[in-house]
Amino acid sequence: MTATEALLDRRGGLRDRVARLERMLEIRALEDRVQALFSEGLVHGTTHTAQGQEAVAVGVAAATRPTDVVTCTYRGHAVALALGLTVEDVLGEIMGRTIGSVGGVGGSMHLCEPDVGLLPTFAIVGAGIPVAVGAGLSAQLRGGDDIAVAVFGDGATNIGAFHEGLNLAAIWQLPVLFVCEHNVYGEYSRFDLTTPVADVSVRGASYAIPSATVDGQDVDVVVAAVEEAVTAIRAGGGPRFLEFKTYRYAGHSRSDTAPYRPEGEMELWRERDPIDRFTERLLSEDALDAAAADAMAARVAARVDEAVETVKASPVPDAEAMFRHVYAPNRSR
Amino acid sequence: MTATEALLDRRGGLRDRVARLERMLEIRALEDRVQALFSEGLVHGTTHTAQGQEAVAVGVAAATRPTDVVTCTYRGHAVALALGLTVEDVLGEIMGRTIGSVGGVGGSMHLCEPDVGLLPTFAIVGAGIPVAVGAGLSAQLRGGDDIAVAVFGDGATNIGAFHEGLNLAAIWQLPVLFVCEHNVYGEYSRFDLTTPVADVSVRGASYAIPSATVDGQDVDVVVAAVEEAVTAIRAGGGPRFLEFKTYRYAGHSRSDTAPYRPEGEMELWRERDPIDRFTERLLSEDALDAAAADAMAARVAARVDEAVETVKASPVPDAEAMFRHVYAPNRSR
Amino acid sequence: MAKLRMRQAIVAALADEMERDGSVIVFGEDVAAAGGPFKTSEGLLERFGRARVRDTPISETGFLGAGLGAAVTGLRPVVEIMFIEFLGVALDMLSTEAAKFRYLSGGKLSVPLVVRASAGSGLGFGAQHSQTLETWLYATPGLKLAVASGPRTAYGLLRAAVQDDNPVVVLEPRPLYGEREEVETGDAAVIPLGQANLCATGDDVTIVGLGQTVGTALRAAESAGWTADVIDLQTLLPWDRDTVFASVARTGRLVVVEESPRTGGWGTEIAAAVAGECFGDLTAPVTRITAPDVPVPFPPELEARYLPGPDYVRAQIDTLLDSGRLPVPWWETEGLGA
Amino acid sequence: MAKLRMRQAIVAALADEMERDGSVIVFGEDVAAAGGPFKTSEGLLERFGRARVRDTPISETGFLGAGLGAAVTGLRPVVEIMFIEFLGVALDMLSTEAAKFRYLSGGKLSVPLVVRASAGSGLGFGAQHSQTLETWLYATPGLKLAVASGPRTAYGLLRAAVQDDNPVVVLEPRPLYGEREEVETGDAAVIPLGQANLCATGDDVTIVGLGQTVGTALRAAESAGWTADVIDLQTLLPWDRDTVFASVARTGRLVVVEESPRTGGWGTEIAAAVAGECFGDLTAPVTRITAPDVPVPFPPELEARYLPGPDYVRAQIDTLLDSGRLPVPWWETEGLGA
Ligand SMILES: Cc1ncc(C[n+]2csc(CCOP(=O)(O)OP(=O)(O)O)c2C)c(N)n1
Ligand SMILES: Cc1ncc(C[n+]2csc(CCOP(=O)(O)OP(=O)(O)O)c2C)c(N)n1
Ligand SMILES: [Mg+2]
Ligand SMILES: [Mg+2]
Repeated sequence: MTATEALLDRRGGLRDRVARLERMLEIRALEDRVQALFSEGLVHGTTHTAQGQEAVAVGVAAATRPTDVVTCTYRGHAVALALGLTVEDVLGEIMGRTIGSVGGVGGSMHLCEPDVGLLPTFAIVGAGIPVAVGAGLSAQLRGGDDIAVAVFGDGATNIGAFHEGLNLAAIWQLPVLFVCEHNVYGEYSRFDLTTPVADVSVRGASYAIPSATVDGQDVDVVVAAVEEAVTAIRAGGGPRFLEFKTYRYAGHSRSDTAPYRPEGEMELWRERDPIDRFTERLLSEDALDAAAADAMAARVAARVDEAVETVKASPVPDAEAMFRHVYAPNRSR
Repeated sequence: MTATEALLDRRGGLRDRVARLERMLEIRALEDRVQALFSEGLVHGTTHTAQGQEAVAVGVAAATRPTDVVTCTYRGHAVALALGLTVEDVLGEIMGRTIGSVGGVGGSMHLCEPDVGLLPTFAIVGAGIPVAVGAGLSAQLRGGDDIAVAVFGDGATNIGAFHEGLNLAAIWQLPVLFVCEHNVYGEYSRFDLTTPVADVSVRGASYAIPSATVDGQDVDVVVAAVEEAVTAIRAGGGPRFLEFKTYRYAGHSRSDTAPYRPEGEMELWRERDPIDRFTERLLSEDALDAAAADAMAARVAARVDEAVETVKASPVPDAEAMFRHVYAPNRSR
Repeated sequence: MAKLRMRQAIVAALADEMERDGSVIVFGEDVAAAGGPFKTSEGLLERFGRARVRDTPISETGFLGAGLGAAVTGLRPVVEIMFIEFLGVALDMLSTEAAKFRYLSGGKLSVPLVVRASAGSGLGFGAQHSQTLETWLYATPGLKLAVASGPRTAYGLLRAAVQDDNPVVVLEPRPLYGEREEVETGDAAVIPLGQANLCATGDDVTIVGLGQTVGTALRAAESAGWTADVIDLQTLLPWDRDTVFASVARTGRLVVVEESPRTGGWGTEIAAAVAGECFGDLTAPVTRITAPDVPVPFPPELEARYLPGPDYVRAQIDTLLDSGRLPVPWWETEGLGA
Repeated sequence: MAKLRMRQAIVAALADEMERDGSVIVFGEDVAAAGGPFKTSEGLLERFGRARVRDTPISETGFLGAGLGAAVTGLRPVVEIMFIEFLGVALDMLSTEAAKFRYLSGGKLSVPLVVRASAGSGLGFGAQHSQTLETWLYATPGLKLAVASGPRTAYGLLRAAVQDDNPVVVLEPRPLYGEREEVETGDAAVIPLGQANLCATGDDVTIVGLGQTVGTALRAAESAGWTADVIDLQTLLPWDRDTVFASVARTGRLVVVEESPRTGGWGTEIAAAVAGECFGDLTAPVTRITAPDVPVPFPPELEARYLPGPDYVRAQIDTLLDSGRLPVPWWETEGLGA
């Protein structure tokens, strides 16, 4: 299997609901490990993890295909893994090693894998939104029924790029799905301190874009909502906007201990943990038994352990790496 | 009377409905004259006139006061005259003479008169919107019940600054009135080619800002709508958004002959001409008689003629003028 | 060969590239139905259709971002920013995203995005619509920047830009849109990015111009008591160090003629590099002839003084050559400015 | 005098100005309740209240524009742009509006607006959060630009900026927020804008630094076989030509140490001006020691090479003084780069 085939295989595997659970576990395990590696001084710089948001990432990936193009933010590890990137691709980048998805020069905020549709992730809030619109334009002109997906946070709905991107997609009736991961906070600010509406999906009306607010902690619900929207988009119905209510368990970034959370809020969300809920459902449906669940957990833990070792053994890029890929060589036409 | 007193007097005069008509006539006469002066080669550069939009400008000015701060666009002659600037202030700037409101260095797109609340007009679409929000912040911190007013076009509602400005005003509950002059076109594009909603006032819901769409061709209606909104704002009710449906008779700018207008559209709007309608109403109410109306028209024509001569006689700024006011001298505190 | 106005040369370049490559698309404010605010896309909608020639809302971040997204997914967009100042609401998409996207994709993506923008003073557009602003784009590894100096270079540089697999900004000096010149079209007329053009040769001084100032420099040299190498830089990022250095090695003197303000204008890069690399060759101080450090004034009389004209350039170079000393700009002579 | 970290010095400057003038207000993303992403406004909310210390939505155009609107209507806002790159979505408000507003009001308004932004590499923030970007702000008549080099200058420059009636950008090198130094506070510690600081004196060379590179230059000079005037420029717009020229007149050699990329970095202005104005004094080529023309790489090992360090600066100056020739940057020596 080539590297590309392996990625596509990981992506395609998400057709299976049990595999979705495993991917969610993998995301959780990697994110936890990233935080631990930070404490050990093995990870440098900053990082933004997405524990708690796994259902949105996996649901979006499961309901789209690798020829759909995705833009995503600096909080991108979960989406990247869901789309098919391997733990090594992601952790390699976080640790700045050549094995990372862009060869280690990007870092935690900059993942990319066009083979499964992931454009370079954006460290500038909102910037990925118009870029997805452009990918939707390509899809429209190419014909076929590929789409583009923009994944962004609740805080991003207050920046101009959101407004301009949605408007443009609506005017050109482009095949774009806008996905807001409404995780309650933009950095250290609760969304209601910066956003005067409770559901940002109401903003779709400004562009006549059909929009909905959806539970982001239930992967089945996420998949269903995305499938419905994507079907409409692929049929030429123009853009859609889905807001998923979710929650991040970790602080905004490495250094944030999240003292701003109201008491009890975390506990409420933990009760709706997307992994716990989905595990229970699969168990109750007999789609999974306890032994398989244990085996899955062990498999994921082993995979992450192994990836950590592989990445540690991967070289730091040499100085030449920083001069590579600044410019594309001129093509000969 | 000092120059400032004269300006305030012109502004205050708008309490009288007949004076509103005269101001509308003055605007129309000046704008027509500006276009003629262009053809004669006496005006340089570009200019954006507002024939047809007089009721919005005069209505907004009549229902606010000189301590309210106003931001406005490059299509600013009408608003400036309505707020109290003299024909010489405006034409002087358009012709680049020292008598102009900023000494001639600005040109048609850059008028300013803080004495009646007008900040430098903006040649960048949308830029005045957040700036008005900041003026609203000053008003809020100062106490009292002054407000800020942002005047912008329909096309400006597609730029990020619109979105960010309205959101910020809503979050901080600032005393700001957003006024959209919906004149059907943004440059050469009919609004429906760039804007997927018929009434941009629906966009207020994205920020929980009370909003309305209002007939902009009836100055009484404009005054009533602005008065209602302003009263609510002064009472601490936070921002409001009013969209006035209006029309520009001239092209976008000097060189535009507006070939893009659908047939018959201009005629429909001409039937609803704000000056004709208001003149008829005042006549039918006996607030004005035919002789007074004629005298008014003659007075306005004479005033504009005289202003043209005065401005022509005003010197071109010397080279030193371009070095003045680049930086403020440091204050001593 | 045909005599074309610069705006027509731009149309021709766009049409030739659109003809040659179906992935080239054009969008911006009023570029389609109206043929462009400066008529630089006239006829393209009729010829290439609504899918490939598009009007946009007033949303520079939105449509420049869309250009980037389209560029990395198979299209070759040419995006028009009507006045270079409007990049002020969208610079992020160019500098922070497009210019770094190939790097941040580990070389997996390339970004064949062209941004055309009109620039410069001389038409009475006032302080917010008359700048050149090259320095907003400087110090941006990953980006290329070319500036047209007339119909011929507008054609050749734009075609090269469209063919390039990197983000390229092409600035078009607004007062030159109506200028006419014999323009060869076709593949042979493509001007490779990164090459300067030696427009005139001489012995006493090397004059480097860009955009509008190339014509100024040529006119200044025409009736001067000295002879000059006049170099049209054509591309500012990357600029042609070899051509400039070789000329200075011969003449011993560098004069950069800029439309930008004195402080921090684009010529500082050229002057600094020459001062460093050609130190041994220099027989006179490197000289920048620039606009003053003021916003562009509106009145035609002042705007004409703002932009260095041929007579002023000639006189400044006279002073440099006669005295061997740095000429003093006119506003200092007149006791104006800070 | 007290030992303060740079972030504490910034808090102190803001607090002192807010105390002294009730019209000074502070806003930006997470500057109020959280005390600032870099803790540069810690305690201000508690001390000055919610009216004067405000958190904003993620809307740089919106709140920078609001800063301008507030500045021309009686307040003295200090606006935080968390990372200088975020100006890419809001540059219009600073360059095209704020910097020209006094001019376009015919002198009727002044714009006492301060924009603080963190800048620079060294902390592993990657290509979109590690630049200095001074050149976005260059060539902008009407604007002032200062750069802190440590706690003392952060305090003194920020206070001067708040007192200034013009729009002033103050850049704060992010890696220095934790640095400690004895800092005098109070009115006497205000550092006038436009004045450089001669931090060390010597005979062989004039080294000009800014922000992070001031410390680099001082460390380079410490154990060198030559002595140097080390100048902290402190303000880049307008920069202190007198101090630099006087030093070069004495030493005959200029070296500018920059964090910016080689092409078009801020040092081009200094190098070009010195090359022009001090031509007769120069005994060696003006030299810029810069980062390479690449996006800032993430891995600590590469980022450390990206930024010129003291040993490299010392070695480059050794070469300059020994050979009298322009030193070749490390990446050329190693055959890297274009
Ligand atoms: C234009 C811009 N402004 C500010 C920031 C700093 N910043 C990074 S993440 C963030 C919060 C974003 O919140 P949200 O969109 O809700 O996404 P989340 O982090 O919650 O996933 C901010 C303010 C930025 N990266 N870009
Ligand atoms: C950011 C920006 N983009 C584009 C322009 C060019 N432009 C000037 S006016 C205009 C149309 C604006 O339309 P609208 O907001 O409806 O105002 P109107 O001219 O109709 O009064 C455009 C596109 C500009 N000045 N600023
Ligand atoms: Mg969030
Ligand atoms: Mg309009």
